[in-house]
Amino acid sequence: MTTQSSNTLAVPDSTGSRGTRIIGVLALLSMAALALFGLVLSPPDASQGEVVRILYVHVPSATFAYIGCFLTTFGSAMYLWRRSRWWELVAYASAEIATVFTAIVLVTGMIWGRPTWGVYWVWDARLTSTAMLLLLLLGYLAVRRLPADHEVRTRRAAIVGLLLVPNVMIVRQSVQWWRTLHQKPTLLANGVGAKIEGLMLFSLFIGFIAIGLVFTWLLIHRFRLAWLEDQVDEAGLDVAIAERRAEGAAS
Amino acid sequence: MVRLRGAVALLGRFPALAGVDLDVEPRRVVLLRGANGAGKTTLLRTLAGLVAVANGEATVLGVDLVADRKLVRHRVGLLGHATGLYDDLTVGDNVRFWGRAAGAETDDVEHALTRLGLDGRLRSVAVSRLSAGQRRRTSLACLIARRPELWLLDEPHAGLDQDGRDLVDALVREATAAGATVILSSHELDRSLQLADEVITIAGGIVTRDESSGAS
Amino acid sequence: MVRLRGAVALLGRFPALAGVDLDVEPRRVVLLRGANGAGKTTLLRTLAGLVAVANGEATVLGVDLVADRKLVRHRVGLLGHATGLYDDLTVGDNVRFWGRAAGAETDDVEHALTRLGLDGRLRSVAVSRLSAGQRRRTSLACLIARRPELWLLDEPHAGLDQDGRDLVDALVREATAAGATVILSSHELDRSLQLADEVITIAGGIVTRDESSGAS
Amino acid sequence: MLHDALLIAGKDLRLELRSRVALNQVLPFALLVLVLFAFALDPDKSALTQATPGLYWIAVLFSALLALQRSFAIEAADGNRDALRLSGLDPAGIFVGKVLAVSVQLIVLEMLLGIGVAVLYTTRIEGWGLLIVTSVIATASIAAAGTLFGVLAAGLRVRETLLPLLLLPVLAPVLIGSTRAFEAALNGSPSEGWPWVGLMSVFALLYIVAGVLGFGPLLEES
Amino acid sequence: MLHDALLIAGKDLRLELRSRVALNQVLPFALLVLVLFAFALDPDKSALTQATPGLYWIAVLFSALLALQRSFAIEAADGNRDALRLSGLDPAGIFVGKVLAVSVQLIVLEMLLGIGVAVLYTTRIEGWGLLIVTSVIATASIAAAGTLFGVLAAGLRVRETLLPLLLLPVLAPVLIGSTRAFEAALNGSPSEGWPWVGLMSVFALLYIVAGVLGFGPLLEES
Ligand code: HEM
Ligand SMILES: Nc1ncnc2c1ncn2[C@@H]1O[C@H](COP(=O)(O)OP(=O)(O)OP(=O)(O)O)[C@@H](O)[C@H]1O
Ligand SMILES: Nc1ncnc2c1ncn2[C@@H]1O[C@H](COP(=O)(O)OP(=O)(O)OP(=O)(O)O)[C@@H](O)[C@H]1O
Ligand SMILES: [Mg+2]
Ligand SMILES: [Mg+2]
Repeated sequence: MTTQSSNTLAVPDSTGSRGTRIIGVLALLSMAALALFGLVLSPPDASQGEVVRILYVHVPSATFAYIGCFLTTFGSAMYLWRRSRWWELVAYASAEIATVFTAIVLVTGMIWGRPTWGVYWVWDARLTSTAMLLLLLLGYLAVRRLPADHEVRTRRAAIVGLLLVPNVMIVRQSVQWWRTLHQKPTLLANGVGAKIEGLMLFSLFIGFIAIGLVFTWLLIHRFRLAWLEDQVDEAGLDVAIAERRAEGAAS
Repeated sequence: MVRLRGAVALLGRFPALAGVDLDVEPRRVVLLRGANGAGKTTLLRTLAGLVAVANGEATVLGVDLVADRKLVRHRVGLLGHATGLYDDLTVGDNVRFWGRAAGAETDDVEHALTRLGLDGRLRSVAVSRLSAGQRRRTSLACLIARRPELWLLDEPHAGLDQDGRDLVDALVREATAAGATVILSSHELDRSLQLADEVITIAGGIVTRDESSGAS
Repeated sequence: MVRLRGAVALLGRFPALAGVDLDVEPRRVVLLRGANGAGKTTLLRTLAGLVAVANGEATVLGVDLVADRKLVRHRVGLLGHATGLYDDLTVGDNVRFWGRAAGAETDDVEHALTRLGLDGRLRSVAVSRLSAGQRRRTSLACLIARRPELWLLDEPHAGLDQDGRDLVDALVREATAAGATVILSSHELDRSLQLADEVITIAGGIVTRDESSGAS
Repeated sequence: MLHDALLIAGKDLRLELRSRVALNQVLPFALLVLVLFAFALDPDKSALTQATPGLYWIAVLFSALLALQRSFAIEAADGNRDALRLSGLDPAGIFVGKVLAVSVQLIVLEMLLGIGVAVLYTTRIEGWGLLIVTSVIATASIAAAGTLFGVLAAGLRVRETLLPLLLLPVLAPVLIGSTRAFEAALNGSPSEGWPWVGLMSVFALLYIVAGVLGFGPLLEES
Repeated sequence: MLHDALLIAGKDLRLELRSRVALNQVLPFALLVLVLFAFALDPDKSALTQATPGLYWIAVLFSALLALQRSFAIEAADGNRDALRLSGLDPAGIFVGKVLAVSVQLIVLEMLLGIGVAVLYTTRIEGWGLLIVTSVIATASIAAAGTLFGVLAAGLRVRETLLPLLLLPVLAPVLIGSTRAFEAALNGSPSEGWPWVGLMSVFALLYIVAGVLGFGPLLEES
C-alpha cells in the first residue's frame, strides 16, 4: 500500500511524545491559571454576577468546536483530492473532538442560561444552530463508524465531512434569519450590554489559551491513536499478504 | 488484452489477490480454476475495473487499471454471482434497460432475448418470479446485448440446465470467433476444460499453475 | 417417507407443480432433474412444508401436508438457492444460531463447522464477506447441525469446489447410512447420477420420467 | 417458547452490539425530530412548551419506526423467511423475542430522549410513577404492534414504505394515551392519567395476544 | 448525460407505475402524519391553524424521506451497484435521473397534500406565485440532497436508519425557508417570503452541484 502522507509529524510509536507532554503540561498550567483568574481574580459581572465566569469556558469552546469542524471539512477535502490517509485521520479525530466541544458549549450554555434566562433552553438562533451542528457531527461520526469496510466508511464519511462546513453555514444563516435571542456576536457587549474589560477580558484570553491547548492535546492524541491503529492494520497487511500467498503455495 | 504483474487487490483489508501475474492473448478462452475463496471472483471483478488494484501493474484492453479503472468498464461484460436485475421489472424491461444503458440498439436487445429463450411467456414475467436458472439467463441476456470485447464469466454454467450449458458454450465460441476474449471461472471442469484454450489455477490469491497449452 | 398424488402447488397464480406423483422409500437418494423452470425448487419447497399443496395428496415423513404442513418442517433440512444467513453475524454465530434454533447441541454445531472446514479463520468472518462457495458451505453446515430426517438439497454441488463436491457426496452417503432420506435436484448429471438411487425427471410441473432403478 | 424468545432477542441484541445502529443512528435521529419540530412550530407562540408531551411521544414514535425498520432489515436476507419457518422456532417465541429486543432499545432511547426534552423544552418533571408506568406500557404497545406489522411488511420489497403506513394509524391511540398521561403527570394531577394507562394496557395486551397468535400465520405468507 | 438521466428517470417512473408505491403508500402516509399532528398537538385549533405551513412541510419532509427510501430500495438488489458501475451510464446522469423521478413524485404529492391541508385545517390559499415557486425549489432541494445522501447510504445494510439521520439536519434550512415563505404567502405579504426562496435556491444549487460531482465517487465505494 502506498500511503502518501503530507507527513509533518513523524510516525509516532505511542500517542505520547515530548511535544505532547509539553503541551499537556502547558494545558494543565493554563487551566490552573484559568481557574485562578476566572474563578478568583476576575470580578463578578455587574449585571450577571458570578455566573459570567462560565463565559471563560463557553466562548473558547465554541471557537474550537468551529475550528474542529473546519479541520474536518478541510481534511475530508484533502483526502478526497489527494487520497491522503493522514488528512482523513485528521478529519476523523477533529470531528470527534469537535463533537465533544460542541457538547461542552451546549452544556455550559445551558447551565448559564438557567440563571440568566430562567430556562435551560430557548429556541434562539445560535442555540438551535449549535444543536444542529452537534447533529451534523453525529451524522458524520455515524458514517465514519459504520459497520462496513474501512475504505467504504472513510470515503463516504469524507463526503459528509466535505459538506459539513457549508451545511453549518447554511443552517446558521437560516436560523439567524429565523430568530435571534442570543448574545450578539461581539466580544464587547455582554448580557445586558456591559463591556468586557480589564481582568475579565484577560481571563477570557487565558480561557482561549487553555481551551486551545486542551483541544490541541486531545486532537494530537486522538489522531495518533487512529494513526497507530492504521499502522497496525497496515503492518498486518504485509503479514496478511504473506499468509495468503503461503496458503496458495501450500496447495 | 490482459496483463497483470504482481496485482494485489484488497477486499476491506483482506488481500483477496496477493500478487497475480496473468497474460491473456486476444480471442482466447481462459479458464480460472481454484478452491472456494481462492480469489476467482475477485480477479474477474478486478479485470472488470470494479476492484481497485492496490499494488502491481494491471492493463486490460489497453487501459491501465491503476491509473483509471473506470475506462475499461463499458467495454467488458461481467456475469457475476449476483445479477443486479430489478426484481419488479419484467425480464424484457430489464434487458432493455441494461442494454440501452450500455448503448445497445433495440435489435441487440431482441436478439439477446431470443437467443436466451426469453422471448416467450417469460419476457413479461417480473424477475422476482423467475427460477434460479431463468434469472441467470436474464443476466446473460443483459451481457450479450452489450456486445462486450472482454467477457468475464463467473461460473457461467451454474444453475443452468443442459440446454443452457450448451448455449453458454456456443455463445463463448461465437464470441471468440467474433473477436472477443473470454475469461471464465468454473468448478465444472469437464465442460469448461473442453471449452478453454488455457487453464489457470488460482489458490490463496495467487496463480499457482499456468497451462497455456490448454487441456482440450 | 414421501408420497405425492396429483400434487398441485401454486406460486402466485402460476401452477409451478401441476400434478406430481412421487414415491420415495426411506434411505434412498433421489435425483430430480429437469430444465430451468421445470419446478424442481418448488417441489423441494413443497416437500419441506413451505409451499401449500393446493390440490392432490401429499404425505412426507408421515405428516399429511394438506392437513398441516408445519409439522414436517423441523424434521427436514433444506439447502436452497438462497441461504437465509444473517449477513452481519459471523459464520460461527450463524451456524450456532440456526443450529440451536433447531435444538442442536453445541457438539453438533462444532462438528458441522469442522466438517465443512469452517472452523479456522472463517469461523469469525462475517457472512457478508464470504465468497459464494464459502457461503454455501455455511448454509450446509447449518443443515447438518440440524440432523434432519429428510435432506432436501437444491443443487447442492453448485458453487462448491472439487473438495466441496466430494464432501457433499460423502455427507449424502453418511446421511443415508444413518437412516436419513435424501432428495436432491441438480443440473450436474455426471456427479449426481452416480450418487442417486433413483432419477426423476420433471418438466412443466409434472413428473415425466421415473427411473426407480437408478442410473449408477 | 421462552427459550426461543431469548435466542431471538439475544441474536438481535448481539447484532446491535456489533453494529451500534440504535446508538449511533436511531438515538441522534430522535433528538433530531425534537429539534425539527421547534423549527416547524414557532417556538414563541408557547405552542411548543404546551405540546411537550405530544412532541416527546411523536419523537419516540418516529424513532421506534426506525428501530423497527432496522429490526426487520436484519431479517431481510434472501431466504430468511424460509429459514425461520423451517427452524422449528415457535412463532410466538420469535414474536416475543423481537418485541423484547426492540423494547430494550426503546426504553434506553426514551430515557435519554426524556432528558433531552426536559432540558430543551424546560419541563419540570413530576409524577415519576405515572411517567414510568406509562413509558413501559407504551413501549410494550409500540414494540408489539410494530413487530406484528413488521413481519407483515417484511419480505415484501416495499417494506420501508409500508410499515410506517400500517403502523402509525394503529399507534395513534397509544400516542394520544401516553401524551395525555404525561400531561397529567406533569400537571401534578396523576389521577387523570391513570385511566389512559388503563386504556393503553388493554391495547398492549391486545397486540401482544394478537402477535403471539398471529405471528405464525403472518410468517406463513411468503 | 441527458439520455442517461431520462433512461434512469424512465425506469424509476415505470417501476412506480407498476408498483404504485408512491400513490398507495407514501401519499396516505403524508395525510396520516398530518392527522397525527392534529392528535398530538391539542386540537385547540388556534395553535394548529397557525402552524399549518410548518406542519405541511414537516409532512412533506417525512413523506419525501419515504419516497427516497423507496427510490433506493429499488437499487438495493444484490449486485446492482456493480451493474450500475459497469453500465457505462454517466454517474451525473444517474443522479439527475433519480432526482427527476423523485421530484415528479414529490410534486404530485405536494399538490394532493396541499388540498388535504387546506381542507383539514381550513386554510385559505393566497399568494399562488410564491407558493408555487417555493414548492418547486424546495422540492428540488429535497430531491437533490436526498439523492446524494441516498446513494451515500445505499449498499449498506443500515440504509433505512442512516438516511434520515443524515438528511434531516441538512434539510432543516429548507424546512424553515419553505415554512416561512408559505406563511408569508398566506399572510398576504409575499415580499417577506422571497428572501427565503433565495436562500433555498442557494441550497438547491449547492446540492445539485455536489450531486453531479459527488455521485460518481460515491458510486465507486462498494
Ligand atoms: C445552550 C445554550 C447556549 C449555546 C448552545 C450557546 C452557544 C454559543 C456559541 C456557539 C457561541 C459562539 C458564537 C460564535 O462565535 O458565533 C457562543 C458565544 C457566546 N455566548 Fe453562548 N450559548 C448558550 C448560552 C449562552 C448564555 C446563557 C449566555 C449568556 C447570557 C451566552 C453568552 C455568550 C457570549 C457572551 C458569547 C460570545 C459572543 C461572541 O462574541 O461571539 N451563551 N454561544
Ligand atoms: N471484506 C472482506 N474481508 C475479509 N475477507 C474478505 C472480504 N471479502 C472477501 N473476503 C475473502 O476473500 C476471499 C476471496 O473470495 P472470492 O469471492 O474471490 O473467491 P472465489 O475464488 O470466487 O470463491 P468461490 O469459488 O467460492 O466463488 C474469500 O476467502 C473471502 O472470504
Ligand atoms: N409468483 C410467480 N408467478 C408466476 N410464475 C412463477 C412465480 N414464481 C415462480 N414462477 C414460475 O414457476 C416456475 C417454477 O420454478 P422453480 O424455481 O420451481 O424451477 P426450477 O426447476 O427450480 O428451475 P431452476 O433449474 O432454474 O432452478 C418457473 O417457471 C417460474 O417462472
Ligand atoms: Mg466466486
Ligand atoms: Mg431451482
